Amino acid sequence: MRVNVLFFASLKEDLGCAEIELQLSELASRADLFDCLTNELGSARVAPLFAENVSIAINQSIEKGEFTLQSGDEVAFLPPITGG
Amino acid sequence: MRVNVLFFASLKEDLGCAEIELQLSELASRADLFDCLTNELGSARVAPLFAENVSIAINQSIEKGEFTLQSGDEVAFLPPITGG
Amino acid sequence: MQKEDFSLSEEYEKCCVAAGPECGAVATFTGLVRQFEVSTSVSGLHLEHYPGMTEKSMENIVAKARNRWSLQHVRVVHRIGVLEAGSQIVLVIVASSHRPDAFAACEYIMDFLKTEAVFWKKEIRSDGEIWIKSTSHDYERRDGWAGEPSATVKRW
Amino acid sequence: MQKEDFSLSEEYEKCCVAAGPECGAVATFTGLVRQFEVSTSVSGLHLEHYPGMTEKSMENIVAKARNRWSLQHVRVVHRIGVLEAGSQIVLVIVASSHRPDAFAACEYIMDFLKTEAVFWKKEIRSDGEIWIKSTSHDYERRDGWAGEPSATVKRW
Repeated sequence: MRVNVLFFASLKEDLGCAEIELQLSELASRADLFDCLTNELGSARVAPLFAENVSIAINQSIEKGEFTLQSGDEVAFLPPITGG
Repeated sequence: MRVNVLFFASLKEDLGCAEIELQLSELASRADLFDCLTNELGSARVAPLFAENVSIAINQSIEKGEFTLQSGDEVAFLPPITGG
Repeated sequence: MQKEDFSLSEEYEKCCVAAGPECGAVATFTGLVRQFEVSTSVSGLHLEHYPGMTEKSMENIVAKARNRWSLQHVRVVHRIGVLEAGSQIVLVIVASSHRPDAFAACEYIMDFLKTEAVFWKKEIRSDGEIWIKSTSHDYERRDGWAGEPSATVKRW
Repeated sequence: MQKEDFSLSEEYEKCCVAAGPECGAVATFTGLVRQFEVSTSVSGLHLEHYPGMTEKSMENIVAKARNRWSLQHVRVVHRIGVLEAGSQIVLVIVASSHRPDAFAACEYIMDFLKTEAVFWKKEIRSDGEIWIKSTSHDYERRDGWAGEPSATVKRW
């Protein structure tokens, strides 16, 4: 299945891209997502995504624990928000 | 000496006047002021001035205790202020 | 102090110019004549002041706020006379580098205006005219500012 | 959410109309891009958002404020993109029957916008561009709103 992954703010700059489309197996887990990103972008480039203060949003809701992805999900990596 | 006395808000309405000029002796006290007002306006009319929550300002400064008046002083009777 | 209405927009423009490039926060408060008090309809408000003493009382409140916070600009406009329901009564604008100072000073000035500024208000109601009294809540709010600022932010 | 500038004056007029005859208090807050941060000159701010999620985060903050206080009108306008020093960033307008609710809700909304609204800010400085971080002070202010309102008014 195809899943769209978005990067914001400093992560967008660190990774040098705002968006990537991944090919994942059905019900891919958090670990599957990170593996696939590492394969696509290389381990040096994805390092900032592993930082403790980076949040993951699935379909615009923060997911702190485990999750499984479904086709068409929108995944986003968010650095700490700094507010309005 | 002549002293100008002002009445504000509800006191102005109760007494039916905004301002009265009194003829007082030099260094007239708080008691002299009330005596003179009673003579001029009658005891019924001045009764509201004796209320505990009425303040007296001499030259635009509240005077809570005793005072002596001097020629040209501006005396004002103020009901409790209700603010802006 | 003025009989005429004021313009928030004009005062805000002036404030931004006066406050300069270090200004990051502008808090404003506008008080209006409410048309209803509890179940009584109010057609207007009569605001009386003591020329000279009222100005002094307001300058004193602003000076205390300027002394307590770091402010770039403060402006208080107060109307007097007869004001219809819906009219603007009072405007406070405060500019500061930082949000907490702007909010605190604006609220402080309003709390002291309500208790220490020399004004008397009469409501013009459907059932007659009545001089209104300060509420104990107004005094509690003012007294909440007593003492030194503490390190902890406390709300209510 | 908009790239364009906003007008305090227009939003205030709309607020007074929308709030109706029981409105007695309008509090506003405008945040501006400061030209200096400590000793560094700032020429502008870049504000990034997450379309959809940012709007939801702001609606959630306003809903919490409306739930907590009795408010007649609330409006939040937030700009995005590159904003020069001196530009307006954010506007919050709150109308209520009474002053304490208007002030508290306006400050509450700003405190939560600063910590929970989905925005990222980059300062464009003379010495380069830098993504800014929330300060612990912002979180303390937000956490000051936790719990039930107490009977006593506490200030700082």
